Amino acid sequence: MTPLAKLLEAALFASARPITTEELAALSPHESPAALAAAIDELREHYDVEGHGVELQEIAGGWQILTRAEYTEAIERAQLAARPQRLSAAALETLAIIAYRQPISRAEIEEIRGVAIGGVLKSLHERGLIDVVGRGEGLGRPLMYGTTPVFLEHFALRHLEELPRADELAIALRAPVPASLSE
Amino acid sequence: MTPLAKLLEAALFASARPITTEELAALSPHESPAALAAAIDELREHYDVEGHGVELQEIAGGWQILTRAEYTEAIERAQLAARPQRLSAAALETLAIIAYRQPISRAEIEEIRGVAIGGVLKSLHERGLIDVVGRGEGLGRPLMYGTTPVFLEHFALRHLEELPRADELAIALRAPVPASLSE
Amino acid sequence: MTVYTPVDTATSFAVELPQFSGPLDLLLSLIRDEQVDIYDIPIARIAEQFVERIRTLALNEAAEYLEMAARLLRIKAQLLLPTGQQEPWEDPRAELVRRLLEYQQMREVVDLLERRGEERRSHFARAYLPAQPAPVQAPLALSLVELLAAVDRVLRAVSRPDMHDVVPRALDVPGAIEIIRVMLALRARALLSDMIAASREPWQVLSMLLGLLELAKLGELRVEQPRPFGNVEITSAAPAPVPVPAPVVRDTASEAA
Repeated sequence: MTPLAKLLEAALFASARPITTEELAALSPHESPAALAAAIDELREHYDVEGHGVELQEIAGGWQILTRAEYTEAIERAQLAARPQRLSAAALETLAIIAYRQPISRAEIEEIRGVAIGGVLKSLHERGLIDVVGRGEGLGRPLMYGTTPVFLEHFALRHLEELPRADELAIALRAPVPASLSE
Repeated sequence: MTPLAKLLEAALFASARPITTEELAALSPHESPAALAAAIDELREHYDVEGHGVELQEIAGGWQILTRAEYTEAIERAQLAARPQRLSAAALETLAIIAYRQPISRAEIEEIRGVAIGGVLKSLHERGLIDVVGRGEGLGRPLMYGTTPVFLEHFALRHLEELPRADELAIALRAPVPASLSE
Repeated sequence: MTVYTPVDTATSFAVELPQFSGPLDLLLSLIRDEQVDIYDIPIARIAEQFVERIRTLALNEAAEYLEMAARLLRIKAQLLLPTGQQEPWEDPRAELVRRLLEYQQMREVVDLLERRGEERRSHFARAYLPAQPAPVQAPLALSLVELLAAVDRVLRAVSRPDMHDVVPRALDVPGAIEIIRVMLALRARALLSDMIAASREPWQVLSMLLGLLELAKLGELRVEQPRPFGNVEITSAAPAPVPVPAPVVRDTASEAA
């Protein structure tokens, strides 16, 4: 491996979270962006071609080394690491709404879900998946919520735009009865 | 690399602590101790011969993959350079409330901000900007927070009274505002 | 002293059932099971089945499901009203259809997130982070102007005459009355605590109380408290069938004929 690829590997190994491209660039300020991109490619290919137990993934605007999926079961069985808990259905619904409608208030989320969301917002906030991004207009100036980089990490998304656009979903909101739906 | 070496690499990467040889054996119970020792050697040699940014070390009776010493300095330097630490909006507002209302309890801050402040107090405390200055009266005798000398130093204030009074704020804020605030 | 505790109420308040995450979910599943066109929902049939399902699933004590039942019955009633031939007529189902589609779209995103989350869960991140000897902190980028701007934000957020956020919602007494009627039609007798879920907003609780008083005044129900601090019992006062659910049955009969 080239010295730059080795440096990147050392930095990525030292972090539990993705490292952004800017942060990687700061490791060796004299290198051109092209050299950096080449070194990232080199490292990724090395892991894939040489057959390593880990792989390089592009997540949340940066890069992260993760173990390969095929070893997860054995590692968990040997109790050397545990998978994080799944999010509840209520938490996933709330996240889905926030991801597409941010910034959005609690009342608006409840309106779409059709149920009171109780402690879900608090626990999503505690897990760092959402954050208060401002206050809405209007009476009461409600807190407005949005997703965080941790949200992208949790779902291994490169960026929010990786989610399909609303009109690309199978059930795009069409207006087949335009007169009645155009309120 | 052999499948066993890859499994070892994944497990060592995923584990929060060094792993003993016995624990590694639990990963793949059918393998003989000799095969296991060979896989450990294989992984160590791979890192050394191929020239990786990390190395396999035996520490405290267990195995661990560690960043090579020659890269740690560059990584630390880059982390500082890439992340000139800024306070989040939540932290700023909490600090503002403490500055003007000290001594003040966590519950009182949360009431003013309208949201739980979670880890914000902790990070302000770690930054040395606030400290516990006593205990309040009343139920549970809550911890009371106030600003520190570091806080004053940071803003080059001689004493707290140099902060504009709340009713002078409008004037203070009319002073030319740096670009960072015009979002 | 023995304190009266309505144990049965606490346990019977089954709000969340694993297979349905809310009234919209239940409604969508009915629409799928019946294979009806979401843009042309046979409201009478679906409303009847909705009421039936929440009864069998013991969801008929959850206010959210009752609200939906009341909404469906209201739409059905509106559809039965004679409409002027010439006037532009807004389909009373339109808002419901919009909400159902919006909900369905969100469910699609949930499936996507679930897949992605599961994929990510099958990889481990680096967990061993060697303790750094006295972590060096980056210099703090923070100016006095930023601090003062934060003070200003806080002041603007709290400087309304009273420190509490004004609840921006008006009371909805007619809505509460409909829920109470549906509930009494389903159960004939109910406890106040059933009608007021713990997580309800104050305006909803108030609406419910005012609705109860209003109906008591009209003689539609009786409100009793058997012992001091005991749970308030609400019983239907009308020996005749309560008006709201009756049309469901009649209407279904005519639909089936």
